[in-house]
Amino acid sequence: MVSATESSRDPRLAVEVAGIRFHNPILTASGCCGYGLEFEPLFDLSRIGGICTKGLSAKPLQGNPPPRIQETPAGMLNAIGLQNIGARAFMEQKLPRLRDYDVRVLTNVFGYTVDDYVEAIHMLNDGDGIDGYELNISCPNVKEGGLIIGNDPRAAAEVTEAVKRVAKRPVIVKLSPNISDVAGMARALESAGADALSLINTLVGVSIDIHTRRPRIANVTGGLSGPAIRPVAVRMVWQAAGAVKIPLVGIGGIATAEDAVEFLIAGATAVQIGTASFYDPLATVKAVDGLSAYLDKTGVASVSELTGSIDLSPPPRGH
Amino acid sequence: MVSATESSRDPRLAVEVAGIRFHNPILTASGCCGYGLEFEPLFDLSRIGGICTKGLSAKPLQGNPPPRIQETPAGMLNAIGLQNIGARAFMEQKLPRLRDYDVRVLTNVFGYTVDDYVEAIHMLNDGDGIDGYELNISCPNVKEGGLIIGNDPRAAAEVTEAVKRVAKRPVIVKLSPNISDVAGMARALESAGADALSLINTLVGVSIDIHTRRPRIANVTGGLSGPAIRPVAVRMVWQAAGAVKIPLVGIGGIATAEDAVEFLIAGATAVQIGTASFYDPLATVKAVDGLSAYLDKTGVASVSELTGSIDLSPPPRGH
Amino acid sequence: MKDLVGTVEFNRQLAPRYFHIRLRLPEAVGVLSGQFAMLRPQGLVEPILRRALAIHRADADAVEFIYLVLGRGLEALTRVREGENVDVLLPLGNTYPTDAVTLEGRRALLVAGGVGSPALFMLAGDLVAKGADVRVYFGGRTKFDLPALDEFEALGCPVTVTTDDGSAGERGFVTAPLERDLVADAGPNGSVIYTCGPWPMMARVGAIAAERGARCFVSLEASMACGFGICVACVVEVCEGSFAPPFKYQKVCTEGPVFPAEAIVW
Amino acid sequence: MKDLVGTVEFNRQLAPRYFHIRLRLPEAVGVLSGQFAMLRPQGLVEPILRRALAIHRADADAVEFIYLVLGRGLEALTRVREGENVDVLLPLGNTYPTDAVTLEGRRALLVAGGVGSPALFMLAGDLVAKGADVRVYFGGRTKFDLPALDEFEALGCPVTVTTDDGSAGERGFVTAPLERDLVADAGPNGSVIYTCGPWPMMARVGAIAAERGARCFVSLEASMACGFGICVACVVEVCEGSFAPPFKYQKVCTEGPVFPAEAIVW
Ligand SMILES: Cc1cc2nc3c(=O)[nH]c(=O)nc-3n(C[C@H](O)[C@H](O)[C@H](O)COP(=O)(O)OP(=O)(O)OC[C@H]3O[C@@H](n4cnc5c(N)ncnc54)[C@H](O)[C@@H]3O)c2cc1C
Ligand SMILES: Cc1cc2nc3c(=O)[nH]c(=O)nc-3n(C[C@H](O)[C@H](O)[C@H](O)COP(=O)(O)OP(=O)(O)OC[C@H]3O[C@@H](n4cnc5c(N)ncnc54)[C@H](O)[C@@H]3O)c2cc1C
Ligand SMILES: Cc1cc2nc3c(=O)[nH]c(=O)nc-3n(C[C@H](O)[C@H](O)[C@H](O)COP(=O)(O)O)c2cc1C
Ligand SMILES: Cc1cc2nc3c(=O)[nH]c(=O)nc-3n(C[C@H](O)[C@H](O)[C@H](O)COP(=O)(O)O)c2cc1C
Ligand code: FES
Ligand code: FES
Repeated sequence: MVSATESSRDPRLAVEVAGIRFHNPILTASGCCGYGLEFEPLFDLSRIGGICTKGLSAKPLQGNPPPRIQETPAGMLNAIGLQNIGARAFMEQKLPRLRDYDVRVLTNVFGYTVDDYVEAIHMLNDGDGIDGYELNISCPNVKEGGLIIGNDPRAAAEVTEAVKRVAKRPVIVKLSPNISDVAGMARALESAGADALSLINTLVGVSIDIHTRRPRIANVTGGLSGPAIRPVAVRMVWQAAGAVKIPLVGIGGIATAEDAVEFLIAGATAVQIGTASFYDPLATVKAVDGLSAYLDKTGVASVSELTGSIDLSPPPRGH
Repeated sequence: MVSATESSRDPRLAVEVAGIRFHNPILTASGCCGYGLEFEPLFDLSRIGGICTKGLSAKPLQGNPPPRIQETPAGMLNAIGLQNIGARAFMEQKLPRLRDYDVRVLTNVFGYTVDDYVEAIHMLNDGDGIDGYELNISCPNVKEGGLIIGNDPRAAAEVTEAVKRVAKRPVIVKLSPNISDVAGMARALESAGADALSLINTLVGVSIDIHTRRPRIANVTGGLSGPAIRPVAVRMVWQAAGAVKIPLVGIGGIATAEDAVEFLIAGATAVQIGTASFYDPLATVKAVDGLSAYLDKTGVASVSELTGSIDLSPPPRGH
Repeated sequence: MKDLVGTVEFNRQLAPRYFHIRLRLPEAVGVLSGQFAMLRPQGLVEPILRRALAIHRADADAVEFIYLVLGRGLEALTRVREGENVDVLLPLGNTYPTDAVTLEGRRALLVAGGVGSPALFMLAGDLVAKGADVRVYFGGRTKFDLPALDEFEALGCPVTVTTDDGSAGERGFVTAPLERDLVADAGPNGSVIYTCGPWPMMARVGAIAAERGARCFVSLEASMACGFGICVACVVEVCEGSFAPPFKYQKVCTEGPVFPAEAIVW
Repeated sequence: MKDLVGTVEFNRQLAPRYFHIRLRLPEAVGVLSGQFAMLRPQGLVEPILRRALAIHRADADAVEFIYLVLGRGLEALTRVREGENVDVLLPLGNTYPTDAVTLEGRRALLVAGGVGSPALFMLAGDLVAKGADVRVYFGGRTKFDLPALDEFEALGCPVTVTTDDGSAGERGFVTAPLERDLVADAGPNGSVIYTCGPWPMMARVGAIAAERGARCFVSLEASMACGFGICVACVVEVCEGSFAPPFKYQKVCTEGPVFPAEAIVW
């Protein structure tokens, strides 16, 4: 497939996050694009800003038993259990083919202990064609007896500092939404050295089949994603934007260019599209084109002008 | 209007929460039924288990400027700002008419300081026809500089203890979902003397108009409710059920008897229907009838057998 | 107020984005001019909320609405076909005070802006039927924004049309002929103005009425979740003293949608 | 794999809850027997996810599906009318291995349970066209659960029908005549069994095949969010050694939906 050339790109869409230059602010979200290559038959990967891989661990993982998903109103629950081929296999089998495209590659990384993260980052440091790391800190902390690392600012900062010490590439830390104080968490991660923050991961949810009385997800709890959670995600981006100076990547229920613009206005510099790619596999490329159309229509010079441009003056009457 | 008589009631639906006997487990949620009387033209209030009033404060409140609501995918945001006529006016103007019905009345109460709560409860203690109190602790704590009382177990326990000292009626404390540790919060409130817990209140969200770049809610943030949040609510009920012995009232996205059953199975003894009454004003009475139909179909003897009956054994294969 | 299942008799397009729907009701419902309904195609899952529409016409067992599609709620309504069902809560809200016209013999000036017109159509019909002196001022952005203009014209009262782009009637705002006629008409009995349309238009009409000392009633819109007073979403800020304490915010769905213009903080 | 907009040519009811839809595609798509598609009425907001349906028939520029409505996704599909659009991602998944039939001359036994039959219909047609010895065993709960039975019968190969309630064909499970015939047939070349239907039925068919030493391929269903490998939701547990390491869970949408029966942990 012939890749999108510089000339076919809309320069108004270029953004920089954590020192990484993206052609446009539309990325795939982790766990919602496989390793990126699954989209090859559908569109030229060079057309989107970036790919954020399925969460990678130092060793391959089997994941959870099925059923792993359940549809919910305007959303879905998932408990995939981070099934992945492992960092090593990713670098050997997937990364070389991703290098055929002019698209930024973020590897999403997770672990149950600080050492898990460090080990995976050590491996990935050798990967040619990786542009940055995204840390998924929404995993149960096995050391602390299953408390979620991402719900505890101290634990999250500890992971971030440890990773920053070894990482040869920029580190984006991905926030859990299951917390009461987003601003405090964002500040803790900024102080710990995070180059950028991405948010939000999924909200924890449960769905029960009233006929069998069994949870509809084998793991009992699952992560809620999709349009249903968009208002929560916009709120958290807005709160984080008010708390830190490092750039933000907005995630949560984004399906269209209009949704992406909402996150940019709230304070994000780039966005990731997750669940929408399941039901609209071309959602990312459509959003890229839609952003250009939005700029045309509104006369805004570039997407970066949108970032944080929320207008908090009182609304006119009669609304 | 002639009230539902004992004989027209399904005895299998009766439940007890915090020492209060409800004819059935279907209540209206606070802020989604006015003061109950608004439903008079539509159905006989004695047909439902209970009414939980709009949040009452010691003094009347003006509420927020409009716009106060915005529809979102499978849900809505609201920031009414707790506009209410005040505890005194409620007792004088509304309560006497509610006494015409054989329906349990919970008054939802809120404040910005411990004293606010105590003052309102003192007033309501004189109200003839009130069966219990529900404490809304999702308000910003003005003393602590705007931190939400309901997000902090210590502050929430303090309010609960103070209210329990003066309350002449059972106290149900309503949990905020914007917290990371539901179980811990539930335990703190149980220890503080709460007679029951109700959950969940709304998730904090933001929606931005991408054309004006203004928040779609004048208050900027609003509370997300409706079917979109149901999986989060079921999860929290399930987690709270595992943490405490006091009964739970499930709330969040419930629109039908089937939804109510899901919350009972997760661990609730009763439920409240909120947002659904806006788009289906008969949702509560339909749910009461639907519960009887569910018992008929499944042969379950009473709704109280459903409470906490979730089956966590591994699912059969092939799903 | 009843929550009924209406069956579509017709649901036809009038102009780009404007539709006219007629629902047969399972029982008779008494409707007053200015009242509205909350509608949703039966079984619709998304969007969840019903939409508020003024009752354009009411027969013994049927109601009609004229609607402008702005988003996906009314878009979904356009897809409902003859024989299919719509959940409809009605009648809702208050009505227009008309004693000054029917008893005191004042002239009624009805000022409609675009899709504000359905909220005034029953009023126009009622007043004409009672032999009142009714004049209609109907403004729209273009000739396509004058929904059911023909129905107003068929009532037999004078109808003055304006469009912002001059594609029908006078070019300009509907407040221009209103002001002209109010000056020309200023007689002992005066006029009563009834208006429904975009907020800035109603604000201007209210101001004109205040300047001329004419009474003025406005029919407001607001974001509504329930339409019958349980959500407290649909508020409008009112002037001190215009309503009994304690609230400066009044609910459009139950205290309105019709308010005296001077009660509103424009 | 392409994401196309199909236009409904027909969408008709076959039996209570069973429908048959035909979509004209804007371009030709090569489809192999056993492949499937992910569908959603265009513009549908709720439910969000597409639904997986086996491709029942494929022409140069059209595809057909037969579906059983279980919930609100396929319910929404029933409301799409002639001329309206459906988003359709196809073709997805692998195909049935048929060399043992077409090259080695073994007999093909196709065992369909209810709405599992569409996943076998193209296979039946292909094998019959190649002159293979094909026998179809079609079981349903009642005579209403034998969708497109007439289309199988029109292929000209023998079709044995069973229903749980005896309302059509033999009373009982479809595995009864299968077992009978397998015993009767036990010849040097043996048979290859292809099956699609409820999990317990396929498990039993797999066990029968294993006992008799017949090869058996099953076409599985699983909860799918995407249908093309990006969500990792649709997994099935496979036996050690049946697939290359490291996974004991294989994706039904990309590694399947067709698996050798012996690879599955039933
Ligand atoms: C008492 C009352 C009577 C009404 N009578 C009529 C009538 O007879 N005919 C008619 O066409 N409409 C009438 N309306 C307005 C109508 O309710 C809204 O236009 C409708 O809810 C929009 O629904 P939607 O699904 O098309 O758009 P939505 O998806 O709800 O909204 C789409 C866009 O339009 C904006 N919007 C929504 N509601 C309004 C509004 N009220 N005013 C301005 N912008 C809005 C939203 O912010 C959004 O940007 C009335 C409203 C009220 C309160
Ligand atoms: C590869 C593949 C091919 C398929 N081919 C066909 C086909 O040709 N014709 C056909 O009718 N169906 C087929 N299915 C099954 C079909 O995808 C589901 O039945 C459909 O998604 C249900 O959608 P719904 O909106 O009707 O129900 P939903 O709202 O999705 O579900 C309603 C209820 O059914 C249950 N349910 C959902 N999916 C399944 C399932 N797969 N099996 C059992 N219970 C389920 C849910 O848990 C829920 O309780 C196929 C599935 C796969 C994976
Ligand atoms: C099936 C699925 C798998 C996911 N896997 C991961 C993962 O491996 N790592 C991670 O950080 N987030 C993962 N996520 C979370 C998404 O990246 C994203 O943060 C979340 O789904 C919200 O965005 P959305 O609403 O656009 O899907 C996953 C989400 C889904 C739905
Ligand atoms: C418009 C509106 C007003 C509300 N007002 C209150 C309130 O005054 N006190 C309170 O405790 N909860 C209030 N709530 C929260 C509801 O009682 C309920 O907890 C929440 O909406 C979730 O339930 P639902 O999804 O069924 O609406 C309000 C909710 C809405 C939508
Ligand atoms: S619309 Fe709910 S109170 Fe007016
Ligand atoms: S359905 Fe998404 S990976 Fe198979």
